[in-house]
Amino acid sequence: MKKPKVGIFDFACCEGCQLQIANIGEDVLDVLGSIDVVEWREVMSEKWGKNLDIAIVEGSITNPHAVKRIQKIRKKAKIVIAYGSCATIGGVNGMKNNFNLDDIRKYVYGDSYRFFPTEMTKAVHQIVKVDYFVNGCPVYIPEFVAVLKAVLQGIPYYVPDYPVCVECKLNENVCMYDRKVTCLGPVTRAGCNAWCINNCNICYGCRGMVSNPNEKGAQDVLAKYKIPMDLILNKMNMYNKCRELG
Amino acid sequence: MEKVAIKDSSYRLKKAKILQTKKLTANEKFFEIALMDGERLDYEPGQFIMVSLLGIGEVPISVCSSPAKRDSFDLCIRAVGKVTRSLHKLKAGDVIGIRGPYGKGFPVRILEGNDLLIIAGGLGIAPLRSLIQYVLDNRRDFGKVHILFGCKEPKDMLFSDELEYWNERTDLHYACTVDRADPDWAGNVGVITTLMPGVDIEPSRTFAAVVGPPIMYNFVIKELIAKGIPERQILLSFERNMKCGNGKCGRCQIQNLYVCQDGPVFHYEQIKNLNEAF
Amino acid sequence: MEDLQYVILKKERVHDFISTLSKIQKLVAPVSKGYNNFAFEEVSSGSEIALKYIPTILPLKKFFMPQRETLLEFKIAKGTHAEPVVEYEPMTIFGAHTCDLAGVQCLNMVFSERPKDYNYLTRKNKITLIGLECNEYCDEYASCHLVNASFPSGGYDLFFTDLGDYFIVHVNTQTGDEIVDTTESFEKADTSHIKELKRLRDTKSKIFSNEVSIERRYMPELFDMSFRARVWKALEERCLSCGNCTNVCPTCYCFDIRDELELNLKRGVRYRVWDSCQLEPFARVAGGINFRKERSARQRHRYYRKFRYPVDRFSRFFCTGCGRCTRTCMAGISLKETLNELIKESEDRVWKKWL
Amino acid sequence: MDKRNININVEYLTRVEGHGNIVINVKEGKLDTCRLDIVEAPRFFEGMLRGRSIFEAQHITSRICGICACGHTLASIQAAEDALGITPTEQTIKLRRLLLHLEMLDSHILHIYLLVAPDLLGVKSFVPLINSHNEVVRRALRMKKTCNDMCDILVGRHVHPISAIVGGFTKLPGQSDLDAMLGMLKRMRTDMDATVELAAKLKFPEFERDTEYVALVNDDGEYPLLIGDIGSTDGVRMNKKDYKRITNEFVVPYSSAKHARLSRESYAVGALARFNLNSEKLHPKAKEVATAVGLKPKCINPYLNTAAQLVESVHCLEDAISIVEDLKNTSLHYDEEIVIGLNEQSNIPVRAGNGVGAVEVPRGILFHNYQTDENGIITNANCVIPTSQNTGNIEYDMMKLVPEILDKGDEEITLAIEMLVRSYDPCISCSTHLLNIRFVNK
Ligand SMILES: Cc1cc2nc3c(=O)[nH]c(=O)nc-3n(C[C@H](O)[C@H](O)[C@H](O)COP(=O)(O)OP(=O)(O)OC[C@H]3O[C@@H](n4cnc5c(N)ncnc54)[C@H](O)[C@@H]3O)c2cc1C
Ligand code: SF4
Ligand code: SF4
Ligand code: SF4
Repeated sequence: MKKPKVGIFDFACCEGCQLQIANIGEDVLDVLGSIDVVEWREVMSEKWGKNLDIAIVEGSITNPHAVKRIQKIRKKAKIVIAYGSCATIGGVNGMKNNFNLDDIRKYVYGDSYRFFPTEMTKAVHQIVKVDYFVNGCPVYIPEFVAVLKAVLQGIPYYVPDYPVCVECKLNENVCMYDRKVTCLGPVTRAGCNAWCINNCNICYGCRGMVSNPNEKGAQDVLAKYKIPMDLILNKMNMYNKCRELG
Repeated sequence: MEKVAIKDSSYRLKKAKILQTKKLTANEKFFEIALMDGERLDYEPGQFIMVSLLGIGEVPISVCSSPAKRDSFDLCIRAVGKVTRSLHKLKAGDVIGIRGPYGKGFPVRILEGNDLLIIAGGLGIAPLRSLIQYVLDNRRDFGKVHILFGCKEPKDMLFSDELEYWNERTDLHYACTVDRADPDWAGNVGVITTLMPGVDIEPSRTFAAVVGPPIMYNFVIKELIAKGIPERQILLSFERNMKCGNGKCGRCQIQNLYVCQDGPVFHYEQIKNLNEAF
Repeated sequence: MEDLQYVILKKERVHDFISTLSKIQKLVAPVSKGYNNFAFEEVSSGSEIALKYIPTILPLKKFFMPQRETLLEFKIAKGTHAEPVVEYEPMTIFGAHTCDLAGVQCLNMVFSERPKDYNYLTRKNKITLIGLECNEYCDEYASCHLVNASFPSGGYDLFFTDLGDYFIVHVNTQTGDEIVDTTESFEKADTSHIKELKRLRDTKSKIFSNEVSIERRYMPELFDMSFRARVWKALEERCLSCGNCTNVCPTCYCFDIRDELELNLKRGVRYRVWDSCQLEPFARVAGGINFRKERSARQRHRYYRKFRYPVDRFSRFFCTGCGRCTRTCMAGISLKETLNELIKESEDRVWKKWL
Repeated sequence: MDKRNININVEYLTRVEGHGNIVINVKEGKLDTCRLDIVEAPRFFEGMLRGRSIFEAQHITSRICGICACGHTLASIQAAEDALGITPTEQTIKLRRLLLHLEMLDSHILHIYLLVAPDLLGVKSFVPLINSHNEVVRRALRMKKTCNDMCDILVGRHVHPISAIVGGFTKLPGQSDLDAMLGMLKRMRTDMDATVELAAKLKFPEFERDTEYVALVNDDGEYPLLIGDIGSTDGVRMNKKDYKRITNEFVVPYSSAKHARLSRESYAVGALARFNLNSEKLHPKAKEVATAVGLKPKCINPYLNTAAQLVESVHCLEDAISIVEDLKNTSLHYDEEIVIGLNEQSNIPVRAGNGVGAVEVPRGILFHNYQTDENGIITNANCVIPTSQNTGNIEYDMMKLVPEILDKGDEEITLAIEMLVRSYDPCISCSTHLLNIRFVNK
C-alpha cells in the first residue's frame, strides 16, 4: 500500500492539538511511518501545494480569508479530518459569537479595529464536508490514533454518542454532583476517557454535545442542585456556541 | 496480569475462504464461502453466522444457501457500515473468520408435509433463500409452495436469475412486486400485501414464513390472520443489533427473548404480545 | 448452625490478618474516596480499609468482568490467525456485603449458561471472596431485604460478622479453610459466639423489612401488569441517559465488542467493554431504526431486566438492593420510588376493575 | 556595494508557532521596508473574557496558546489570585514552579531540536533528520515525551492543564507519582548530556546588536521564573503592576504599528534576556554548560537565544529534580487539594479587584491582567505575550543585519533572516492582542 500524502493545516486555534502529535513521543515515528507528511507548517519548511490524500485541519474558520483557504484545501484533499474542538465544534473561539462583532473588535484593537476583519466563528463542517472528526480540546491522543487507523483502514470512525459520564463511571471517579459541583459530563460526548474528571476538574463540554441530550432533564437536575440556569448556559457556551449556527 | 489461551472460547473463529463473489445490486453482494481446515458448516435454514474481519469487527449475517449444499455456503451482504462495506472490498481467495451457526432457524421438520407461504421483503430474501433452496432440494416433502417477493425498485431485485427460475418452475407459485416501477418494468407495482389476495391457500395446513423490514410485518401479519392462518403457523425472522451471539451482550433482547438464541425465527404466537417486537 | 464451620477473629488481630492476607496474593477491599464514596481498591494494610462503608461506586463485577477485557489476539499478515485468550489476576476480595455477593451469584449464573463464557469463568475461579455482614442498613437507598439479599446466602469463601470485640467468621469453602489455616489469626468459635451471632441476626430481621410495600412473590405479577404504566412515561423527561445506573449495577453485564489494531495494521485485539441499555446507540441498527428510542422504554427495560425477565430465566431477581442506581442518579430517579409508584398505579387499576 | 534590489517575501513563515510573514524590500542597495507581519487570524480572547467568572479565566486563556498552555495558566492564575487577594500556599508555589520548569524544558527542547537544528544541519525540517539523524530525533521525542508524561502526572496533561486552578490544585500527585517523576527526571539527564554535547557543536551566525533586555528579577537566590519584579539590563526595575509602562503602545513614525519600549526604541525578552539578567542564579550545572558553549552576559547576539535556551533547559531539569526531592522529603499535604469552584460553591470569596500576573514563559515575560466586579465577573482583560514585545526588536535586528549581508545571494539572505526570526522562537499563535500587528497598506 502506498503511504497516503498528508497535509496538516491550522486555522484560528492555539495549535495545541498539533502539539499533541509531537507529544506522542517516539511512537510518533510509527505514526509518521504509516503516512507521508508533506506539509506541516509548524515544524516543516517544505511546501506541497499538490493534491493530498488526507488533510488534517486544526482551528475554526473566523474570517473571509479562512473560508477561501479551507475551500481550497477541501478541493485538494480526498479526506478531510477536522482535528480538535476548534475545528469540530468551533471550540473556545465560538465564545466570540456571544458578542456583537464590531464591539469585540473595537474592544481588542481600538481604533484600528477595521484592519481585523472577522466573521462569526464556525466549525469546519459548517463550511465544507468533513469525513472524520477528532474531538477534544486538546485532542485525546488515543482517539486521534484510532481515527488515523480508521482512515488508513478505509472504515468510518464513529465518535461515541453517549455521555462522558459513562467513561467517568468506568474510572470510578467520585461524581462532581456528589461534590455539589456542576459538570457537563451528562450532555457531552464521550471519547476522552473522562480526562478532566479523572483529574478532579469538571467536564467543560469540549467534545460537543451528544446527539439527543435531554435538555428538560438537565434543567431539572440544575434546579435540584440550585444552580442558576444562566451560569450553566454560559458554561455550555464556552465550547458549544457554534451549535446555534446549525 | 496473567494471560492464557482458551480452547473452548465461544469467540473462537473458524477460518473460511471466499470462493467467489458476485455483485447483485449497487449495495448487495453475494459471497460463496467454504470453511478451511476440512471443516463443514452444519446449519438450518434461517440460522445466521457471525462474520469477522479482524481489526474491523464482526457482524451477524444469515446463511442464504441450502444446508444440502455441503461443501460451501452462501451469504448475501448489504453494504451499510464499517464491516459490511469492508466485506464488499474482498474477492475470491480472501480469508475471513466466522463463528456459528447461531440461533433457531425455520423448523423444517415441522414444516414438512405442509403448504408454505413464503413472503420476503428486500434483503429478507436472504434467509428465505436458504429455506426455499432447502424446500426445492426436498420438494417432495412439502405441499404447495407460494413465494411472494417485494422490493423498492426493480434495480434492487436480488438473485434475479434465481427468481426467474422459481418463476418458471411449475411446482411452485411465485409472484413479485416493486414499490416504484421504472420504465422497463412490466410486473406488479405496489407494496407486498397487494400480492396476497391472489394467493389461494388452505389456512390450516399452511405455514407462512415472513422476513422483511420491520414496517412490513404489521401489515403482512394482519393479512395472514385475515386469511385464517393460525398464529402458531406464522414464522417471522427478526433483525436486531448483535455483538456476541451467545445470549449475553444484551443487544438483541426483545423483552425477555434473545434474538440470537431464542430466534431469529419466532412463531408469531410467541411474540405477538411483546411490545418491543414490532 | 454447625459450630465447626465457625471461627472467630479478635479485633486486635485484624490488622495482622489483613497484612498477611495481602502477602498471599493481591488483596482488594473497600477504601474511602471522600464525599461518602467508596471503592474496592488494592490494599496492603488494615488501616487503608473502610470497614464501615456504603456500597462502593463500582460493584465487584469490575473484577469479574473488567471494564475492558481482551477476547482475541490476532495477526493479520499471512491469512488471518486469531487466538482466544483470557487475562486474569488471582486476587482476594475482602469486605463484600451481601448485596454484592448476590450480584456475583447473578453473574455466575449468566456466564455459566450455555454457551459458557470461559473468560468470565476462568477469572472467577481465581478470585477468593470474603464477605462482611451489614449489621444495619447502609442508607435509605438500600432495598436489599425486598430482593432477599440482606442476609448471607452463600457465594463466598469466608464471611465476617462484626460482633463487637471480634468477628465471627463462617468458613464456607476449602479455600476459606486454607486462609484460616495459613493466616493463623483465627480461634475456634464456641457456642456463646454462635449465640451472639443468632442474637444479631434476630435483631437484624427486625430492622430489615420490605423497603417497598409489596410481597416479594407478587413482584413478577406487578411487572406483568405494568408494561404500559404511566411511571415509565414520567421517566422520559427525567432520565439523562448517562448510563450511570447500569454501570454501577452489580448485575448489569451488557457489553460491546470492538476491534483494535496496532498502528502497523498487522496485529490487534478484539475486546469487550461494558455497555449500557440506557445509551442512545444501544439498540440502534443499520438503517437507523432504534428499537428503544425513547428514554422511557430504556428505563423500563432496565427495571424489567432486574425484576421480571431474569425470574423466567434464572428464577431470581437481578436486583440486589444495593441502591447504587439511586445513589448515582443525578436526576434522582429512585428504584424504591419507582417501585412504589408502580404498586400505586396497579392498585388503582385493580381497584377500578372492582368498582 | 552594488546597487541591489532585493525583494524578499516569506509568506507563512514555517517552523514557528503561529502565522507570520517577513517582508524585506531593498531598493538600489538601500533598505526600504523591513517587517515582520503577523497574519494570524485574531481570536479576541480579551474580548471574550468579559462577562466570564474569574475562575474560568485560566481555563479559557490556557487556550490562547497550546505551546505555553501551562505558562498562560500560571500567569492567569497569578492575575486572578492577585485580583481576589489570595496567597497561594508554599506547597502550591513549589508545584507551580515545577510545572513551569517542565514546560520550559519541553518548549526549549522542541525549539532546539525540531525547529532550530534543521537550519543548523542544513535541512528543511526534522523529517529528513528521521533518516539521517534518527537517534537525535528519537532523543528529542523521548525528552519531550518525558516532560509530557510528567505534566500528565502533575496536572493531567501538558496541553491545557486540568488540575491547576485558582487557589491551588484539584488533585495532588501521590507518593508513587513523585517517585515516578523523580525517576523520569533522573533518567533524562543522560539525554540532556547528549543534547549539550550536540549543541556545543552547532555553529551560530555571528551577528551582534546591542539592545535592552527585560526579564523578571528578584532579590533572593532563585532564578526568577514564576515570581519577580520587572527588570532590565539598562537598570530599570519596577513592580509587575506597572507592566503597562513597558508594554505601552506607541506609534513609531515610519508606520502605523505600535511597539513596546522601555529605555530605548525596543527591547528583547526570552531566554537570552533572562540569562543576561540572572545568569549568576543558574544551577551550577547550567553555568558549566554556559561556559562550555561560550555564553556569558551580556550577550548581544540574538542567534544565541538558542544557546541560552539550552542553558536554561539544564537549569530547569536540575531544579525540577531538587523540587521533587524536596516534595518527597517533606511529603505533600493532601488536605490542600481543592474542589473546583466556578462560583457555584463560593469556597473562595470573590471581590472587585484588579490583578496582574507576570510569569516567565519559554519566550519571555507573559502578562495577564484582569479587572473584576464585586461578583468576580471579569470586566476588563489584557494579555501581553512575549512575542509581541519582541517583534519591534526583531525588526531592528533585521534592519541592522540586512545591510551587513547584502553581498550574499537572495536565498542566503532569506535563510539568515528566517533563522534570526526563528531564534526568537516567536509564538504568534498567541494572537490575543498583538501590540504591533503591521497593517499591509502599501
Ligand atoms: C440475525 C441477523 C441476520 C442478518 N443477516 C443479514 C444478511 O444476511 N445480510 C445483510 O446484509 N445483513 C444482515 N444483517 C444485518 C447486518 O448484521 C448489519 O447490517 C451489520 O451488522 C452492519 O454492520 P456494519 O459494521 O457494516 O455497520 P455499522 O458500521 O455498524 O453501521 C451501520 C449503520 O449504522 C450507522 N452507525 C453505526 N454506529 C453509529 C454511530 N456510533 N454513530 C452514527 N452512526 C452509526 C452507520 O452509519 C451505518 O449506516 C443481519 C442481522 C441480524 C441480526
Ligand atoms: S462527574 Fe460529571 S462526567 Fe462524571 S458521572 Fe458525574 S456528571 Fe458524569
Ligand atoms: S472531560 Fe469534558 S472537557 Fe474534559 S476533555 Fe473530556 S469532554 Fe473535554
Ligand atoms: S438495580 Fe440498582 S438497586 Fe438493583 S442491583 Fe442494580 S444498582 Fe443495585
